[in-house]
Amino acid sequence: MSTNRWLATGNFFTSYKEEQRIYRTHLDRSIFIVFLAVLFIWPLFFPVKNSTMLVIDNVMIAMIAVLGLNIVTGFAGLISIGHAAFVGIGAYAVGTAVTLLGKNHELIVYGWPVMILLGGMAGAAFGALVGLPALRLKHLYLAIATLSFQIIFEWVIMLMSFFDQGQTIAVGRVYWFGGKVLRQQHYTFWYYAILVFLILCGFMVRNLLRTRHGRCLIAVRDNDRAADAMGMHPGFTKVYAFIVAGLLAGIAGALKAYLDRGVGIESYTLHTSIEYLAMAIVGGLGTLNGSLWGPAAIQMLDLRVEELAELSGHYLPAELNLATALRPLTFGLVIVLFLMFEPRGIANWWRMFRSYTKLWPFRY
Amino acid sequence: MTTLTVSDVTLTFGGLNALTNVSMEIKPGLITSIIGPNGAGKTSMLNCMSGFYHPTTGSIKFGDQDISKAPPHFVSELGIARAFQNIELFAGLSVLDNLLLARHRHLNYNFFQAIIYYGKASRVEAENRAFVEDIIDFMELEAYRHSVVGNLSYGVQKRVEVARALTLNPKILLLDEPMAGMNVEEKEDMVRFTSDILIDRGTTVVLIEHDLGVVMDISDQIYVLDFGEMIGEGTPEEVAQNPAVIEAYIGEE
Amino acid sequence: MKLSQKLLLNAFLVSSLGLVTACDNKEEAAPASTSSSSAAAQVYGLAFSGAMTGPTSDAGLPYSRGIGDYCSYVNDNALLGDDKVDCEIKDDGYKTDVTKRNFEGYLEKGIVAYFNYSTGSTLALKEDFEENKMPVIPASMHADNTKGSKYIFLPIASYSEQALGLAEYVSKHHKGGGTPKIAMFIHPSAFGRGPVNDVKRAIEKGLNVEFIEVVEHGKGLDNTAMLKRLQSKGVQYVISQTVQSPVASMLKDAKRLDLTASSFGEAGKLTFLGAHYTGGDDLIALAGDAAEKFLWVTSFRLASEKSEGSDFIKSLGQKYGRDVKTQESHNYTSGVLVAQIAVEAMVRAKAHGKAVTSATVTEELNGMNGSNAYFANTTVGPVTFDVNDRSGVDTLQLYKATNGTFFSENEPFESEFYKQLK
Amino acid sequence: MIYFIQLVVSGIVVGCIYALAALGFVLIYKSSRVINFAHGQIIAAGCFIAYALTVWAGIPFVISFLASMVITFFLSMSVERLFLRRMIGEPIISVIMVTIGLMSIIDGLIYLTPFGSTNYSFPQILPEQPLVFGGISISWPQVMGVVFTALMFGGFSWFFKRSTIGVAMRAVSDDQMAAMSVGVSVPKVFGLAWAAAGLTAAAAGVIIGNITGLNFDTLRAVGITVFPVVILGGLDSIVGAVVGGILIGIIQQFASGYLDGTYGLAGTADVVPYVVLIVILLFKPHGLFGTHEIERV
Repeated sequence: MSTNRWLATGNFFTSYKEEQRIYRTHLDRSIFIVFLAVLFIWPLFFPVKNSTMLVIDNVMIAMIAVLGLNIVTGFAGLISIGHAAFVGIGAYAVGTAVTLLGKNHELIVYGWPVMILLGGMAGAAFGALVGLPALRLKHLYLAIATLSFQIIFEWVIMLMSFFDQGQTIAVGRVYWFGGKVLRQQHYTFWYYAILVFLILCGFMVRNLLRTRHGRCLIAVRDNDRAADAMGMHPGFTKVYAFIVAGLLAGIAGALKAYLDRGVGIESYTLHTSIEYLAMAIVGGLGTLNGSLWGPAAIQMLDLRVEELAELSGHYLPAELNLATALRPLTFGLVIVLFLMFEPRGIANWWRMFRSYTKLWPFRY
Repeated sequence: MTTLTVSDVTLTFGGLNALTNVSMEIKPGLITSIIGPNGAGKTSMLNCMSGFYHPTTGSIKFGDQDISKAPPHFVSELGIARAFQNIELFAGLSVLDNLLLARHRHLNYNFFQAIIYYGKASRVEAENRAFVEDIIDFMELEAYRHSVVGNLSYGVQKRVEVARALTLNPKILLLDEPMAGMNVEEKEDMVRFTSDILIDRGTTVVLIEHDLGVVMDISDQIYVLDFGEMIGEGTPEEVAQNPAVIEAYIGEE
Repeated sequence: MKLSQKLLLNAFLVSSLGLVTACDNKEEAAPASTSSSSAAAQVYGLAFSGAMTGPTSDAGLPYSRGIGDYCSYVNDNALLGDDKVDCEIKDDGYKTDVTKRNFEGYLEKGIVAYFNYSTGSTLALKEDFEENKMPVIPASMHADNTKGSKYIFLPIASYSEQALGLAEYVSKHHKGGGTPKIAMFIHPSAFGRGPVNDVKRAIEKGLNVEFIEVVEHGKGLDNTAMLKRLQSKGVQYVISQTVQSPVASMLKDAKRLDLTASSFGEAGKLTFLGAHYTGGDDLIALAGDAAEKFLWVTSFRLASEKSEGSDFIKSLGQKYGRDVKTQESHNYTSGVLVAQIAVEAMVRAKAHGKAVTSATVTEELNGMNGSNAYFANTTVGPVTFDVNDRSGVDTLQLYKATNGTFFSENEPFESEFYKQLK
Repeated sequence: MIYFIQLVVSGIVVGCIYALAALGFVLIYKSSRVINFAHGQIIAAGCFIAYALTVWAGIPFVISFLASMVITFFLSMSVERLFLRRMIGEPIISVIMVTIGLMSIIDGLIYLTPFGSTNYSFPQILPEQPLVFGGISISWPQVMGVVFTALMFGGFSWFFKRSTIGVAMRAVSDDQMAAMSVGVSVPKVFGLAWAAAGLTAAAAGVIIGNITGLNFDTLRAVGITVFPVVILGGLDSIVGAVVGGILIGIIQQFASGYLDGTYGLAGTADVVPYVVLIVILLFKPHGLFGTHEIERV
């Protein structure tokens, strides 16, 4: 068969397996592989400042967390206002290990990949707990239940001296094959670590979505009665959505604990939950690539606004609080404008871009 | 082959009886129709059979299994599938995905196999895809395979609705007014599908339908409901002769 | 595509492009400041990151203004000779993540000293401060900040020291028989809980007060239950360690329930005292009349009493266009003080003929004791640091709210038990 | 015993203020099925407007109180017109997220004013001496809270039962499509619901401002505190808001009165309502008075 595997035109499938592929053409797949390679090698060619790398690292952690949020809110349609608590559980799993074993225990500094997975497990377990009310609750009541879990989580951490009452629990510097990861390499090292986890999580979600485990989420979101008739237990599917979301959030949280080299409650508050929601929306709810666009866009906005505020501080009278007001103002406006004019988020721009280039050079 | 037995079912909503002491027997290998005027309790009966409502008193048995309190996903697993009166499709998904969703129970790979995908999950998906394609051929939906369901015409959506129920590979298929709102050609198609479902696929069919012509043509057994009570049963000929039924339909002068 | 979508897309693209160019600018800016080091006049970086929005912005905003204005003052009056300070102030909205980002950015700019804000972020970044050997003066006077750290300098006495000072004051001035019974009203976080154990330890060492209860306040609108309980347990003194708003609510409720003592230590009633962040103009602004007779301890001189320091603060505020409320806020003074301390260390480093770096600033800060103590006119006592004690002004001044203004009560004093506990 | 009674009375009184704050929330949910996250910000705004009118413009307190309610009425209405009108027919999650965005926008706007970072308190206008009955005392702002809750509760109950617009609002809450088909203007009803919510929010704001002083953080936090109240009562029930408010008020008082200081617990008043909320949701998913919808297939 002389099928063309490089362009979308003239690309025929001869088995169902072929049609199930993520990348329909060799061109798509090659572009993606090159893109991944670039992600891995660019820090070698450009001297990256720590502050820049820190921002990138945090964005990627947020991407993992938002992937989780997208599972529960985007795909399964359950509003979660407690996502930062899930991330916090992952971080505090590391915090617990540190408190029990000491911050430079072998498990922590050598076995960090294990710790990160453990963080994910802890997040998943917490997800199961939070998801339980979902067995009975419908949409908005459930949203508020997640909010309560967020508040209870914060309160418990702040109360327990085991967790140092929410103050930062320091985590030691990790070791890698090259020895101890020192300050100069810290952010770049974690860039790679987070990148690997992000890619793994991304593929995990991508694969999930083309199997029954992903489709059932969308089924429950779109029509839970019909889903019930198709043999899915809507309640358990919701709990399961929370578990997957908790898993991803837990991984993000553990990574964050290592990146920050400390676990403190202030990174996992209600405000952070709302930020995650904003990221998911700006990126595009219910899309995989939206989970990646969102955090990047919100972080970019934050940095730009900071500069703008600084600039306005130089030219405007001292008493005008414009500089301080700009950040919340723009943050809110971006959410609202996106919801009003582009509810499908940046992912939709990406989709339009893709469909434009897909059949290139033909327009249709 | 299993029989669905409804005995003495009463369904009450806040003091109002939607169904009163209704008994019926859905015999395998037949097309059984439930007819009656609007508000007679036909859909309530179907809801009880498919687990969406639970009878206040009385019992529903599938073979020896009591399903009066079973939730819908359990009933569907036993082999009773339904198509909804008001289209209840997953509007944001393609026809293919809608049908694949109905294969949920048959996709027997676990979560970890799913996230790895290559290997078992991929193989099972392909096998089930083949099954789904079969149904697509049967219901003549080839042209719409990749279309998003929400964008399709009403008649086609109805067909997808039936196809999705069929994809569950049920023993009994409950069809709730599959021909409502269709034009003559679509109706003819749907009648053909309904009899083919029984003949080609050996699936017992329970049909709710307003078009008495269709019902009389294709049914083997008919139950007539009015105000939640059973007023007649039998073959089309018997029902057509039943004075209570005639009265309910034509009304007292 | 709709027009609105097009607009959004464009706006986004422009902003993302702008980010790229802005990053470029930064890279150019960084070497520019170091290249000028070869010239005669140098620019030294100071930096602040704190909550100008979000929680506690009522304190953070005037605080940041204080730092900024004093830095401008240093440049305008050539306190460093030809050299200038470049003081960068950024809002972190009380989010540790942003603080960390800001700090990393400051490090790359090559600052010589850093001003931090909250207790949470100070503890979170402690290791970063250590590794970079960066002298840090936080707005948080949490005693644990300095634990295990060589580079965190508290501008004034720690919260523990303040709470102990208040407890000692109670023990000394308590009238009537028996041991005075105290309760602590604290913020539900390490910031509030910090001093509790120190007070308890001091009692073990012989401080003559009885510790009845720790109350961690919430966001509730009513403190009736709590106040009634304290009264029933015979508590006479309530020492607060939190922010103004909950204290104001409590004072209002106490007044309503007629539980507020009309004179110090009145039997059967409650006398309210509080540490640095519980008092000041903000408390009176919030509590109004209910704040009367509230005893507040801090190390700063207030605008309500004429002194060299308060005149200086007023003129500073006027010069840089601050409103009266800001000029009179002790948070503004507090911001000025941290800048004063850092600049003083820089001046001394220069005077000793050393290059001004974070290392020399640390060195000079550690040497600020004995005859070298720094007498900042804005505080009631000298700023003293040494290698073992990095809390600055140990002298405390008690202020009492009278007719809507805080006036000093008794002479400045120091906590005695605090030294014993060390 | 008197301790117990004082706790109950304080609980009821504070609960009434919660109820007042929750009332607006319920009004919005009842007509448009939207959970309004920006309610705390509207409460704060109402309070600040009243302060600005009283102190800066020197208008007598009573007039400026009423004026602030009127201003917030229109502000809230324009918020609906500007931001939520376009969202009619969008998925509910989008609409809720708009209110989260609004929360941030109003934050920003308030930071532009001195109120964002400065504390104020209302001048002493209400009598300073509390009301005392047999050892139990209630302050005047609290009395005001009870009176206003009673007024608003009575007013809105009457409004929904009797007036044409009220009936229209009920119709919209039952079925938007059906209401539209009989000529009810759904957007107008939504606007009105928001406006009414603004009205009650301002009342709540001024009363809370009188109790706590004008601190932006404290005031906007009320918006979150209201959640347990509305869930307990049922999201769409006006009676529920009042009962829920009072219950939560009493629960909080009992928590801080009996739980705090035992078993090493502290600050329980903040968290117990949320624990109660989750327990309630597990057993009564629609709260005490919320409507339980029968699903039709």
